[in-house]
Amino acid sequence: MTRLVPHPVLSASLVLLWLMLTRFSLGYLILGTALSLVAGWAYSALHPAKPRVRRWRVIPRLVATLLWDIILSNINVARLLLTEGRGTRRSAFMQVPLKITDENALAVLAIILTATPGTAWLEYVADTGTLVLHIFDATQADHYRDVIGKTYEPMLMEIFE
Amino acid sequence: MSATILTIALGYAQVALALAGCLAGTRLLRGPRAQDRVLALDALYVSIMLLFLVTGMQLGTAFFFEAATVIAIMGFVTSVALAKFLFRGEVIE
Amino acid sequence: MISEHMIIAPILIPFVTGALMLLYDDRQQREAKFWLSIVSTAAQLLIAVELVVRAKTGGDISDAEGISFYLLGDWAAPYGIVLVLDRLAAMMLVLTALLAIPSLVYAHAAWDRQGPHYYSLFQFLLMGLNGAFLTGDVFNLFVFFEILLAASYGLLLHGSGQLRVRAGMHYIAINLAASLLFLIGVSLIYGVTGTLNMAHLANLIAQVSVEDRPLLHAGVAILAVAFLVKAGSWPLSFWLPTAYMAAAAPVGAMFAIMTKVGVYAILRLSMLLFGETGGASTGFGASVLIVLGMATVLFGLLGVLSSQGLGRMAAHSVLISSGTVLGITGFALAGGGPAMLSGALYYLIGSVLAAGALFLLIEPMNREDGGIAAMLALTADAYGLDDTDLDEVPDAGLDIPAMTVLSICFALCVLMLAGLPPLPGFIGKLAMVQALIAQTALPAGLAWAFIVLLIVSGFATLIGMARIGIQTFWASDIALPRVLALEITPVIGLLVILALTSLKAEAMLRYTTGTARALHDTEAYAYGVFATPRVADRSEDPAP
Amino acid sequence: MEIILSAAIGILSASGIWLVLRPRSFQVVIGLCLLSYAVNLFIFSMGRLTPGAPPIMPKGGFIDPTLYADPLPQALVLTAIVISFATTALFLVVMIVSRGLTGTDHVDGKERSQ
Amino acid sequence: MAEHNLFLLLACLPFATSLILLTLPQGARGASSWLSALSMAGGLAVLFAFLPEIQAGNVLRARLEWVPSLGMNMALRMDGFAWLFATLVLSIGLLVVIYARYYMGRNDSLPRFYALLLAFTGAMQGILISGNVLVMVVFWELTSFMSFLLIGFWHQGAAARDGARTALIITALGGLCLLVAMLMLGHAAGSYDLGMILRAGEKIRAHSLYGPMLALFLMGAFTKSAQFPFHFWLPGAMAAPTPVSAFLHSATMVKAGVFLLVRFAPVLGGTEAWFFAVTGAGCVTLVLGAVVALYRHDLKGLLAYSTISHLGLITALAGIGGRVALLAAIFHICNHAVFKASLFMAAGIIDHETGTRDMRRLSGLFRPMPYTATLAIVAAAAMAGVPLLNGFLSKEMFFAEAVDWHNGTWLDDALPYFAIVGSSLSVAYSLRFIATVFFGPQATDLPKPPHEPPAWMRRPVELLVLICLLVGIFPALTLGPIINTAARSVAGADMPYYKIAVWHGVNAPLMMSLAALGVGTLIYALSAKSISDGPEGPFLLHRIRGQRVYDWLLFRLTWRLPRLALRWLSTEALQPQLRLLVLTAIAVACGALWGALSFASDLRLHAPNPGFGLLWLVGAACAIGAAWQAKYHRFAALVLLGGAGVVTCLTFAWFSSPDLALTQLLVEVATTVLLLLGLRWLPKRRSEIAEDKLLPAKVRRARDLVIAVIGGLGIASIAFAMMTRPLISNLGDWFLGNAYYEGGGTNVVNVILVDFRAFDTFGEIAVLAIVGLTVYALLRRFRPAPESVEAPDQQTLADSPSLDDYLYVPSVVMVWMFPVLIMVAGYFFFRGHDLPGGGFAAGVTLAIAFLVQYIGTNVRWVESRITVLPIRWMGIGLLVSVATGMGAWLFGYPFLTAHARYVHIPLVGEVPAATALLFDIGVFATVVGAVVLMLVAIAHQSLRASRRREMDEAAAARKEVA
Amino acid sequence: MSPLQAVPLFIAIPVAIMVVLGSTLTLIGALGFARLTSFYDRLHAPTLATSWGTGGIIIASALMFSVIEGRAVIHEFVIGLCIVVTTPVTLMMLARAALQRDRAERSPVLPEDMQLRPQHPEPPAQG
Repeated sequence: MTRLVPHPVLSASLVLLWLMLTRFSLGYLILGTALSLVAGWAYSALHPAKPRVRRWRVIPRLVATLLWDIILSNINVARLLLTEGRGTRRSAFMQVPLKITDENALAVLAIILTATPGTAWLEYVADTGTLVLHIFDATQADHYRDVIGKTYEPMLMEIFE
Repeated sequence: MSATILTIALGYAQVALALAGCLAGTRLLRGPRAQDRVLALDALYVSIMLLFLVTGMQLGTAFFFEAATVIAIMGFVTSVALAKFLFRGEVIE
Repeated sequence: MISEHMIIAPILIPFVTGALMLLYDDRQQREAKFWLSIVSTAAQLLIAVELVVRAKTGGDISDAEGISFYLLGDWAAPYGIVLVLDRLAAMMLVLTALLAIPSLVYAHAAWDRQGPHYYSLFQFLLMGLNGAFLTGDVFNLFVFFEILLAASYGLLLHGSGQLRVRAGMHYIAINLAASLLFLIGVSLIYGVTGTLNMAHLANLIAQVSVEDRPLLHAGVAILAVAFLVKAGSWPLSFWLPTAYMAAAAPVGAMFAIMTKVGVYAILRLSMLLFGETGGASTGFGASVLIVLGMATVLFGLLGVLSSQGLGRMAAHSVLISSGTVLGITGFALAGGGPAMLSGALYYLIGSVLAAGALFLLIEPMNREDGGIAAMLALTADAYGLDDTDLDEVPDAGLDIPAMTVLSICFALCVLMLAGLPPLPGFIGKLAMVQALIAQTALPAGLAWAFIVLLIVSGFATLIGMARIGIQTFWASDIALPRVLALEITPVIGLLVILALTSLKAEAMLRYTTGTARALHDTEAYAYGVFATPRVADRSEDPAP
Repeated sequence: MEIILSAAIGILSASGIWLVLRPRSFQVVIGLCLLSYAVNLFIFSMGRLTPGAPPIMPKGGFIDPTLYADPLPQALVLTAIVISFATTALFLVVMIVSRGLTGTDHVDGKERSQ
Repeated sequence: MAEHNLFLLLACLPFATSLILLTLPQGARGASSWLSALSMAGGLAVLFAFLPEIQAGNVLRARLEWVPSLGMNMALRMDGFAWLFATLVLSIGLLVVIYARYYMGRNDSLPRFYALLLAFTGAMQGILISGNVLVMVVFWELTSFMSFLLIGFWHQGAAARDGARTALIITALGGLCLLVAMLMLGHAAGSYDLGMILRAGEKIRAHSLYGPMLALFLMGAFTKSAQFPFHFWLPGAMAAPTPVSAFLHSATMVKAGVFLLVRFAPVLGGTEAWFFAVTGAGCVTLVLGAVVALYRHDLKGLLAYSTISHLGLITALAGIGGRVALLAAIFHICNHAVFKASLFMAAGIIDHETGTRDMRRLSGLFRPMPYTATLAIVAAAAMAGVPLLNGFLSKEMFFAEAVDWHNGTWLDDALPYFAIVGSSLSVAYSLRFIATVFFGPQATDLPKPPHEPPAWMRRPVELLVLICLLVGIFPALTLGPIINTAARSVAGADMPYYKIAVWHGVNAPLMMSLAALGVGTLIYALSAKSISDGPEGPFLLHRIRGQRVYDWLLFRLTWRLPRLALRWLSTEALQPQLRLLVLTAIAVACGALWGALSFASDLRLHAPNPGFGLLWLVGAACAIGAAWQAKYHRFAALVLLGGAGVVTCLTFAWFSSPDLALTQLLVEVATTVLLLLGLRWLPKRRSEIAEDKLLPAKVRRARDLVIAVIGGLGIASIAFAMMTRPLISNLGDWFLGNAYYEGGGTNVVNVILVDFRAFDTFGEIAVLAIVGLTVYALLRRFRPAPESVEAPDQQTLADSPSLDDYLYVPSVVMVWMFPVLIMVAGYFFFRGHDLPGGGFAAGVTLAIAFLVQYIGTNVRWVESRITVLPIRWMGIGLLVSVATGMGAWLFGYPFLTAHARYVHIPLVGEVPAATALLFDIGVFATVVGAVVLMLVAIAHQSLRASRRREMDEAAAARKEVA
Repeated sequence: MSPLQAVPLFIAIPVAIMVVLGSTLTLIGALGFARLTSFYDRLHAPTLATSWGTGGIIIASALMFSVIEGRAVIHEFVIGLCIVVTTPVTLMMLARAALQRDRAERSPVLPEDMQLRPQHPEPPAQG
């Protein structure tokens, strides 16, 4: 089974992706399954670090938090952009030490941070586990540090490690 | 009624997105640094992708979807390659 | 059933061979690849000969006076792509195959080791050439042009090296630009007439409206520029001598026919579109073609005179021959009648073969120090960490007096290209001049100027070649090293063919006269293609 | 729309032509790319412009061809795109190889001598 | 019939022998000479078999068809004139063969020599007996070519090479002129048959092209027979071995010219133009040749110029053209051949035995070689025109013609004087030859001690001298009848018999002969001393030598001028060529459209859309920006190009072409990456090039800008004109109407690509594969420029982070994208036939999927995990597509006929199954292979460069240790 | 315009709102992108477009086509997914490249503690 479907989760989501792209019908399901198997083999050929998802339950919570955050920061940034003329806004660099080291978790964190307007991932130094961010609004530095350190990081650690 | 609303909304969206593309275009031309241009190209890609979607809605066809998908999936390849070139001086090593 | 599909065989055979050889290991199975290529090319030759016979006697599926059509994908013309086999196409196919076999054999002496996938590229080149000769669709012509150009890029660059790459860059840049013009031309034609099929075009052209006609003319003119680049017409041919000279010898030999593809396209399209059935467009561009042809001959003549090396000279002589045919095309378009076209076609055969032989001679003649290995070491840029590609060179030298054989071969080439008797160059020129003298419909001044140019160009070739020949064979006291049998046999083979061409001149001229007549008679072509039934309509059961 | 498109074709080709006439091989590559855009658009425009009616048929049913965009130029452009991609790649490689062999990126393989 | 075959045998014999000789080994001296002699003798035998027929005044004919449609047949025709001439050629040829056997040295390859000689003989004979003027030209050119090889036989010496080349060029030029002349003649006469032409004199002389015809004809004849001003090749040809000279300059080569003149005198002659041109040239040559001959120190040089002079005499006679004149010409042709051949052979003997030909060194040879000397003296006397020798007779006939014949022109009046001057000089140089070489004190400083030659080397000379005497004494008994036959065959059968006699009584010609003898002796006596001390040529004249003029002209015309012209007319640089290409395209388009381009009366316009317009503002700006930046900011230009590309792609989508938009985007991505990959190997250009600021550069740019703007305007207006035209019915309509029913797909574009016009796609994938192979092959031998071998600056900075660090997070996502992209590729693939997508789009997508992996990590990482064999992919792809196409054959359909049908699968339902899908698989595989091959081949260069760096460093380290 | 007429009003209104929202956000982002002065600031602007800008339009499109075609059309979400996953890669790499270039030039844009890599040990020797 593991030889045939090396990444069941991945393959399943690929089938889902396929069905989203096409249509829900038996024919497409078969075709999609076949393709996803091929894709799964190809993926496993690359020997990626295999993510081990421990707690599925946390994922919906993460998504919800994220969506909410995105909306908030969208409004925030849009407001800042439109009112920039007043010139009070300052941006800043900030460094955040990270505890998570799992590649996949880091990637998800990167996605989260980028998807949230206002924060930009600059660099992550693997030796020290430090993340360098650029934030649009310097006044929110503490907020972001909180959000990363107290919300997302624990959730990700819960999921992946 | 719904047609009117949608026509107006979509027409507006079209112009807004084109304008957004235009603004990205100015950045693309002005630079000043290479990274600005790459970022601008990325932004232009996104605007045009959204424009595809909106146009598709306007015409009621789903035929633009593929092009939009390609931008969504592949657009990043260009930008990534450009960025890597900036960073390393070569794309593949 | 097999004979039905034989028309497409000249395209498919090299394609399959080329593709098949991609699956072979390049180094270990070179011998196998060589034999495969030879078999493939020989098959092409056989089929081409068979097709000539068919074109002469009329096909068995659908013959409009010897013209056979092949509906690709079983789509009726003008919707699908049509292959058209007429006398001209069949003749060019034979010529291609005749040139290809010696070139292949020659390449096996050393050149095929100079880079990977030589044989595949070679087969693809043949595919492009054959396709360009066979197709009856303007855009498909573009595709085949691209195939043969792409393959020629590859072959030209085969072996790499500074000279070759530099020449290749010019060659590619100019041909890319020309391809773009090709596209513009084709699309304009489509825009005006709504068709891409040559026969359909020929039918439609008389009915094009007055406002649309200039646009159509512009399209065709732009298209013609693209062809002229390939045909090496002045002033679009300055890249050509360098490129041809830089190419490896067997490739140079194949290049001898590359210019003729451009000439062929011009001939075919101009006769079809602007021949007698062209309505208000009849004779369009004739004077331009004449003038350009003359300018090309003049340019080639000057080049032949001022060349120091044999390679450059051979390239310029190629220009002369293509200029000659171009000019005659112009005359034929202007109402010169089939006789001169017949001579020009005959001349074309001879000059292509002779130029091919000359290109093959260049290397053995110039190989002053050391054998093939030394030469290869010079040309190959033996850089690279994994390139230990130069395996041992066969040393099966020939103990015949290399000098004598080489000089006789060279002399025959010179006779041919200079248009001296008794080789086909003479007969071809004779036929053209006779027809030009006899022709009264043409402006006398132009015709005489052309005759003078023909004679003078032959004379200039003689002077230039004699100079080179004397330098090589008489003035240098360095004993030429041994010549490989693989190198000299192809040359001799080509010369034998030339001699046969001369001996059988009457039969060949009869063929070319028929060809020229068919070219003038556009109706058979233009309407024949529509009369060709689809298989689906012929058989009882409907198309699935 | 026609004016915009023809102006676009004109500008693309003018830039392309200008670049193609430049001495540096990279300029020529970019020029050829721009020219091929222009030519693709040109071919495309030969089918006349038809906004909003892709040549994709409903299954079955008779259709009126004049309502749809002309598919043939599109097919031609597709072929042209592929071929020009291939040839651009080739030219690019020749360019870098030439640069490696001659040491210059001038199209003639040597700097213009004054 | 037997005669017919004999005739053919005669024509072929020399060539056949020549071929046999070529195969003989180098050392076969005896065999080769026997063979050659037999061949010549055989020819003679055949000729003698014909004698009765000829004597009867019949014309022999034989005919082989060669190219009848051009009027060119191997027609052979022999009348008295030809017979006489052919006999002359073969007999002298036979003697030359014998002579050469002893003359040629040990190192010379006799078989080769004889082969050339026989081939030449055959060609010469061909001229004489061909019954078709075109075939005559064929042989004419052949003699030029063979003589070239003969003259250059000793090609080790520069003189021989130059002489041979000059001879070839001059005579071949003449031959080409002659060809045109013959073509005109044939055109005027309505046939190329010699007999027909000879009968059509009236028609030809009245033809409008008579002038050019005559000029070209004479060009041919004069060059061959070395008439002024084309005489100079002949002395140069003296570098040939003496047997060759003896043959070429007595009986053959040069005589071909006069043969032609005599032959065609009745056709073309009789007009004033003919007379002036031919006799004029003959007279000038006669005198000039004689004058120069007198001053030559080289024995063969003297003979060469004397030949020129005598040819002038014959030419002058031909110019007169009367019956007697022609007879005299024919007679002199024979006589000259006999004595000149013997003289050349004698000169050869002298050269052979003494080692020199310089008359200033030769002296008193009578004593060591009395026999040879006697022979030479007799022959020289014949040349001088001493009575009782053959030369005297024909010369006297010339005098008689000069005096008797009149047409009232000044040249006619001057003719006797020319004759006397020429003869006197001929006496003088003959005398000089005899006196200096054989008499006087015996020379002591000769390279070899002189003695008599081997007997068989002398035999030919003896025979010839004997003939001189016999003909001189008994003309009527020996040559008389046959000369008359020959003359009759030329001038007409009604010509009365002309009796050649030694004694005509004391008349003007005799007086002239005597005067010439006297004056000649006097001239020699007076100038003997000054000549031998002086330069090689008469006063002042030696400075203007034809050869030098020729050399100068040749050099200018065939080397300097063309080179100069080419430098002006052509260019090696790319830019001007591209400029020309663009300009030509603009020019032809303008030529076709000028004043005729009209826009449709009711423009078919769509309302402009602001969004579209706005985006094209960006697109246009990007294009211009790319053009602007491409030199110094390549990266920026590349990004801007991307901008222009994406707007182009939008345009496709906007105007209902989703497929195009899709493909354009995919290709765009691949192109950008390719260009980026290439960018790494280009030189850095940070500072501006100073030159670019100078005026010439600015002018260049301005000019190109103008061209670009014109080009852009042109194409824009054409596009506008086309777009606004009313719709026409075109192929597209049919495709739209039939794609579904006939092609089985709803996406018409895709149906066109894989079905209606699948053949285009078939070709297109071939292009891709070819380019992939080329790229791969080229990069196998890639050598980066020295400064590019180094890692880019970004990687060598002091604190530059490592790649792994940089890509730590991104690479994770990029690896995730791999399966996603594979799915997307599959998606595009399966949608193709009905909706936008298709094999190509899928292929590029998959290739990009691989590419992303390469970018996201590095080459080694990827390649240690997945092995893509792109060439394999391509090969299989191509084969799949072609196999699909050929599959149709099995059902009796043409190549690439698609079969589409719906297959019912339980539970799933109707599933479309089209062969087009299979074809698309081929496309897909090829595209994947080609694109991956290209990208990876370029990408590998970095790897190679870095590996090379490592190796260098390792080597350096090792060196340090050592 | 027939496809648009087929959309019932209660769908049309949310669709319109979403479209307007998405495009407006995109426009604002672009506006900021054009106006902001520093590269790092500009880095934030396009995220508006890639988050809710895209989101809004995708939702609208999915909604509309689902109604028109009478089935759940959700392939638009693939686009959203892709955008969400791929944008970070671009931005990260670009930002990192910019950072490096600025460092190499000792650009004043960067604060002092950013000039060198934080707590960087000895730079690993480059090959």
